[in-house]
Amino acid sequence: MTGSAALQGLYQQVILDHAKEKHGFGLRDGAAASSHQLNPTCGDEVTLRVHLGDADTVASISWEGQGCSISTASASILSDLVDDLPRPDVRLRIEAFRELMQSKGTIDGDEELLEDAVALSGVSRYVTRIKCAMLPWVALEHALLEADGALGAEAGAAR
Amino acid sequence: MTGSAALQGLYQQVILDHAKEKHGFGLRDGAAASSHQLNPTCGDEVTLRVHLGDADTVASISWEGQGCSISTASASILSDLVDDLPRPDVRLRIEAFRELMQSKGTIDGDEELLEDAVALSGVSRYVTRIKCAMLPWVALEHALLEADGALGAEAGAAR
Amino acid sequence: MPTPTTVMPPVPVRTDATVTTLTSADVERLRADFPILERTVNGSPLVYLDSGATSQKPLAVLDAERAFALHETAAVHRGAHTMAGEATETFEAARAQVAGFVGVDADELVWTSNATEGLNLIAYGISNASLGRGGDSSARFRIGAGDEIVVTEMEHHSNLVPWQELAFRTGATLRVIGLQDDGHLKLDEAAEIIGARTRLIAVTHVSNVLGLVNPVEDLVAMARRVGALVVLDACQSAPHMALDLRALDVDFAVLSGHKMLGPTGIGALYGRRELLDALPPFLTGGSMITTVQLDHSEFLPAPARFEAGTQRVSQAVALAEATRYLSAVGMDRIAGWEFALGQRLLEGIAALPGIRVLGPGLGEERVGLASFVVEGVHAHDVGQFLDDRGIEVRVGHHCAQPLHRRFGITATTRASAYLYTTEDEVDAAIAAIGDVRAFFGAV
Amino acid sequence: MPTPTTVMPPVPVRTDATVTTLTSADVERLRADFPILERTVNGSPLVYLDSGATSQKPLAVLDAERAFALHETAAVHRGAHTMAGEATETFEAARAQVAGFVGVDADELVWTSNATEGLNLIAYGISNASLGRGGDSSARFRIGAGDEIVVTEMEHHSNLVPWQELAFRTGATLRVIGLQDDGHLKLDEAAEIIGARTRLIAVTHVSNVLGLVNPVEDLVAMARRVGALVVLDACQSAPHMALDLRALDVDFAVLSGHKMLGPTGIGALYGRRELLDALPPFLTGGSMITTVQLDHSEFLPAPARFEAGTQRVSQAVALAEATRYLSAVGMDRIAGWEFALGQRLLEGIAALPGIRVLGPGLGEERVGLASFVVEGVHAHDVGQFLDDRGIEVRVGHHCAQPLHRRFGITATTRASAYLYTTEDEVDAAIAAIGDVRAFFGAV
Ligand SMILES: Cc1ncc(COP(=O)(O)O)c(C=O)c1O
Ligand SMILES: Cc1ncc(COP(=O)(O)O)c(C=O)c1O
Ligand code: FES
Ligand code: FES
Repeated sequence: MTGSAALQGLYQQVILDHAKEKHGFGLRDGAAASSHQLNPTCGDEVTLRVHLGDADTVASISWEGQGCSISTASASILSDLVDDLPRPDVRLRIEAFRELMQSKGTIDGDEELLEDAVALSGVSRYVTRIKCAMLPWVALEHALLEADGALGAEAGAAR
Repeated sequence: MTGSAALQGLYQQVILDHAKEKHGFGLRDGAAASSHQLNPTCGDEVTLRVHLGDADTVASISWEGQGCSISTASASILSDLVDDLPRPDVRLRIEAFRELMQSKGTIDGDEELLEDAVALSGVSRYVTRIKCAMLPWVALEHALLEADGALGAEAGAAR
Repeated sequence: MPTPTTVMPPVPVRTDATVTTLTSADVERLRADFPILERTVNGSPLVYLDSGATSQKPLAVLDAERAFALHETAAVHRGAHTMAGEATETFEAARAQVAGFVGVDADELVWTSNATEGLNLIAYGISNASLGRGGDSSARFRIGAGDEIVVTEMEHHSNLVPWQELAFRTGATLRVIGLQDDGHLKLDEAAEIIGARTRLIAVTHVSNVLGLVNPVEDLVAMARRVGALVVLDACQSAPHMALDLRALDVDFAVLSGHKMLGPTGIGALYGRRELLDALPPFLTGGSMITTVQLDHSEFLPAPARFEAGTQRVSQAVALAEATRYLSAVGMDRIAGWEFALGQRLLEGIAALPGIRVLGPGLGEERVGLASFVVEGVHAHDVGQFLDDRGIEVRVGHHCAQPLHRRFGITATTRASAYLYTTEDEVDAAIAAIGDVRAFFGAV
Repeated sequence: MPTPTTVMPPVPVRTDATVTTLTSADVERLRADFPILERTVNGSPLVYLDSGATSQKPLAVLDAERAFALHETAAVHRGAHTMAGEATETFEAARAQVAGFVGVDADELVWTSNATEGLNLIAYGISNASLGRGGDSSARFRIGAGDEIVVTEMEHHSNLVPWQELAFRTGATLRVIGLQDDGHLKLDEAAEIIGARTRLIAVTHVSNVLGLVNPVEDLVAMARRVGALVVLDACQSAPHMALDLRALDVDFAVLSGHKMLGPTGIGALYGRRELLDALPPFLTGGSMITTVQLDHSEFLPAPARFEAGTQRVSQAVALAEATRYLSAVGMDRIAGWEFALGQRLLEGIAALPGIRVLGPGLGEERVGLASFVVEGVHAHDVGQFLDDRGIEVRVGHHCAQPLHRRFGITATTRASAYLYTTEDEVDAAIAAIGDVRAFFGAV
């Protein structure tokens, strides 16, 4: 054993696996909106596209970027999570995840809601890594806002 | 008695008298050169003119300015001292006075050479006041240099 | 308004919080936190009456600074390791504390070296905007020929020269609001000067020479009417009274740590959030960028955008502790005590023959300082005489030459008090000042 | 060359001065001066390998700073009373000490907040000269379209972004000297770039990522041929080797106190006397003026001209003590020790599979640091893994994004040593780095 229990808690196997498998990796065409986010602490970036089913459902996300295993795993996990999910549910999950990250290890996360993302709960004890885990989630949040803006503008134009 | 022995040593009666009497005060015409010096610590200034007998003798100085009792007395004392003095002797006295001021109270000053100016020896213990005492002497030094420059330039023009 | 009764250690003052002034007993107790006050000067017990220049520092502040250095030294905002994370948290908590102390949010507070640097930051930010830096979002700061910057005749050089230089750099014009004989701003003149051309008004909250408090609300109202920015020099108010910059509604404000129980080497700039975010960078380099290409760079949002290079971390921690100390004692009670001391000083000195005190008279709003002229005796000689008795006062122009010129003088003697100043000290100063003219034969 | 044997208290190292390196025993002894080294991180003893970011501070430095605050706090260069005089003398003695430490005169040394501010001071001084400030005597600094500023691809952002901004403000062009694969400057490219249009060359003495020492003499020679100024970033050399700026013959140089056992909040700028005297002011305000009129001001000569507002006095005193400590230990012996540590680190890491170290190889001139890439593992994950064992290293771009881009990467892990670093610590780091890839399943 080469890492402490705390370190194993941070880098759970499911995280290391997601960091390798990178679900959703590779930008795909036909996105409703996209967002590019940068982590100023490290200079890492993620570009995330949101693909809508109808206006009220996220069909999927596609993403690219370079980052640490935490941010990569987080993007991969997010990709699994928002597969064909009504947008209010997406928003709920983003909020729940943010709360988990800010909890400083005081909560475990709702596995029903967050699925594999609860494996990232250990990150909340590492103040310098929270931004890593949040990066793709913030990107999704922004992309959704942009999608709303675009829809709003279209709607306006159609009127 | 309202001041300590040290204070009385700084403000000897002869200094307080000179500060009132201000020998040489009032700028006179016909000067060979003049210098304006500012004490940046307090903003006080002195303008000093040097009147030459022949090229090798300082006939007198005249000065104006506002400053503390130390700088005022110092100018007044200097005025008495350089009355009709050969320039090398003036230079000697400036040097001797500078040495006295930088002595931190370790020397008393040569009364033969510096006359009333030895009364300023107490100033050398007060690092913040040395500039006060030096101000007119530095002005005289500069005025003499300027006089040389002017003479040099004239001499050059005459050649 | 009394401050809350929650008093944090190691502050020793725990008297009735409904009293809006410290008592002599309070002051005696808190003096124990300032061991330097026990020293002697020229054989006499120190009477430190130069807090307007720089304040003494309580042990709690020195301890906080040392503890940080001893246990937490690490690079902030640059490292990912545990110690860097801890140091960063401590540093940002310090920002939140100091911001809260002056009534603003943490992300509106930029660390500087001192108030002077804060004022230069604004002035250079405006120059840079005027050169087109910051693009459209900084356009609101652009100034040039025809625009006017307004200051007052009582400003400290640090709130005057940077604006002169900004005027030189941009072609804008500097306008100056004059003073009444009692030192107050000529508000009618202000109303004339502040007009459509005015882009910025820079004014001190409390004069470091006159001790008076400027009518910030009036000036802000005039500025708002014409869409000008207001920069407040809070150097002499932040240490001495409860300050709510948001309530004052100014756009920018600066303060210096060393005048408010903190260490040297640290100050702060407050900027209204949307302004700070729009101002182009001033100092550039590490830690204020997002992306650096060889030919150009992108910058972080405020406050990081204005904090280039390694920051004054242990000083920020110490300043935060200083504000905690001040709050625990209670800013209103400090202000009350200092007002009383100021009045006592004013009354005592004014009663002496041949002494002229600058600024408003007895009973008017003043902080605990008095600047005065002794007829027939130069200020430096006055200071020397007092120093001989261990009484440390400031002499000279106090970095306010135009103010002195306005009153036809080049120098004054200034006695300035703080929370640790006693009535006995003020009385000792008055007595000594009373002896000055006789010593110098000026009577 | 061995350093003098005069060792001042409280420095504990008194070994044979003819040996140009510290010994393990010396280092063990001097570690007692750094109590923080006894702390634990995540349950393991601290292994501090981030001195390149900021150094730890010995007790002597903390004591000097505290002693000044406790006994001598007073305004410097502004007061005439005894305490002000004492504080001013102490402050100026600190300047002379630090100036002497880098081989220059006291009046050529300006205090700054950090190295970054020093570089900005030069850049803004040049902008101001280019706008006509400083008149004829500053004309030599004027630059504009057609003029070129030269930097290198390895510069810290603090020695790059200020020059980018200067170029934007003045219309001058920024040129960049590229790097060889081993990290060294392409000197042939330098010779091509540095030409008649070159006005200024800004280069780091030691790279904070590559650990190499740049050939300052060659660059100075090229600069002299075309009449360009040389600005040296001595941030990473001043702490680690004997430095004689006069002998190096550069025009300006900057350093940061916090990297050389001093506190945060202080740095220094050296400027060749005639240049410093000719450069127009940067920050303006109190204490840097002679006369202030309402419409314009006159300025003091250097260094005071560049020190606006209340200075970082206690920090200067502490930095002076830090340089005294370093001199007493002996800069050559420190350099010798760190070279050996650097080689040990390099050798150990390079022997591990899947690790690439940036910069020159074994046996070449290097300081005691190594930046490396672990194949298949992101630098932040490497850092996290080491941190778990109490090993504090820096991860990321180290404020040198262009350098990282040059080598096709975005981040490295950097271990950097100082005089208090032991061989055991280096070995612990090497062992831990050896375990990284297995933990992350990258083998
Ligand atoms: C080479 C180099 N230059 C400049 C700097 C900037 O120093 P500071 O952040 O103290 O201003 C650093 C350190 O961060 C450095 O390593
Ligand atoms: C009113 C006022 N403004 C500005 C300053 C400048 O402060 P600092 O020297 O700390 O930058 C001072 C103090 O000297 C002051 O009293
Ligand atoms: S370290 Fe860059 S995203 Fe985690
Ligand atoms: S105080 Fe100004 S010259 Fe003495």
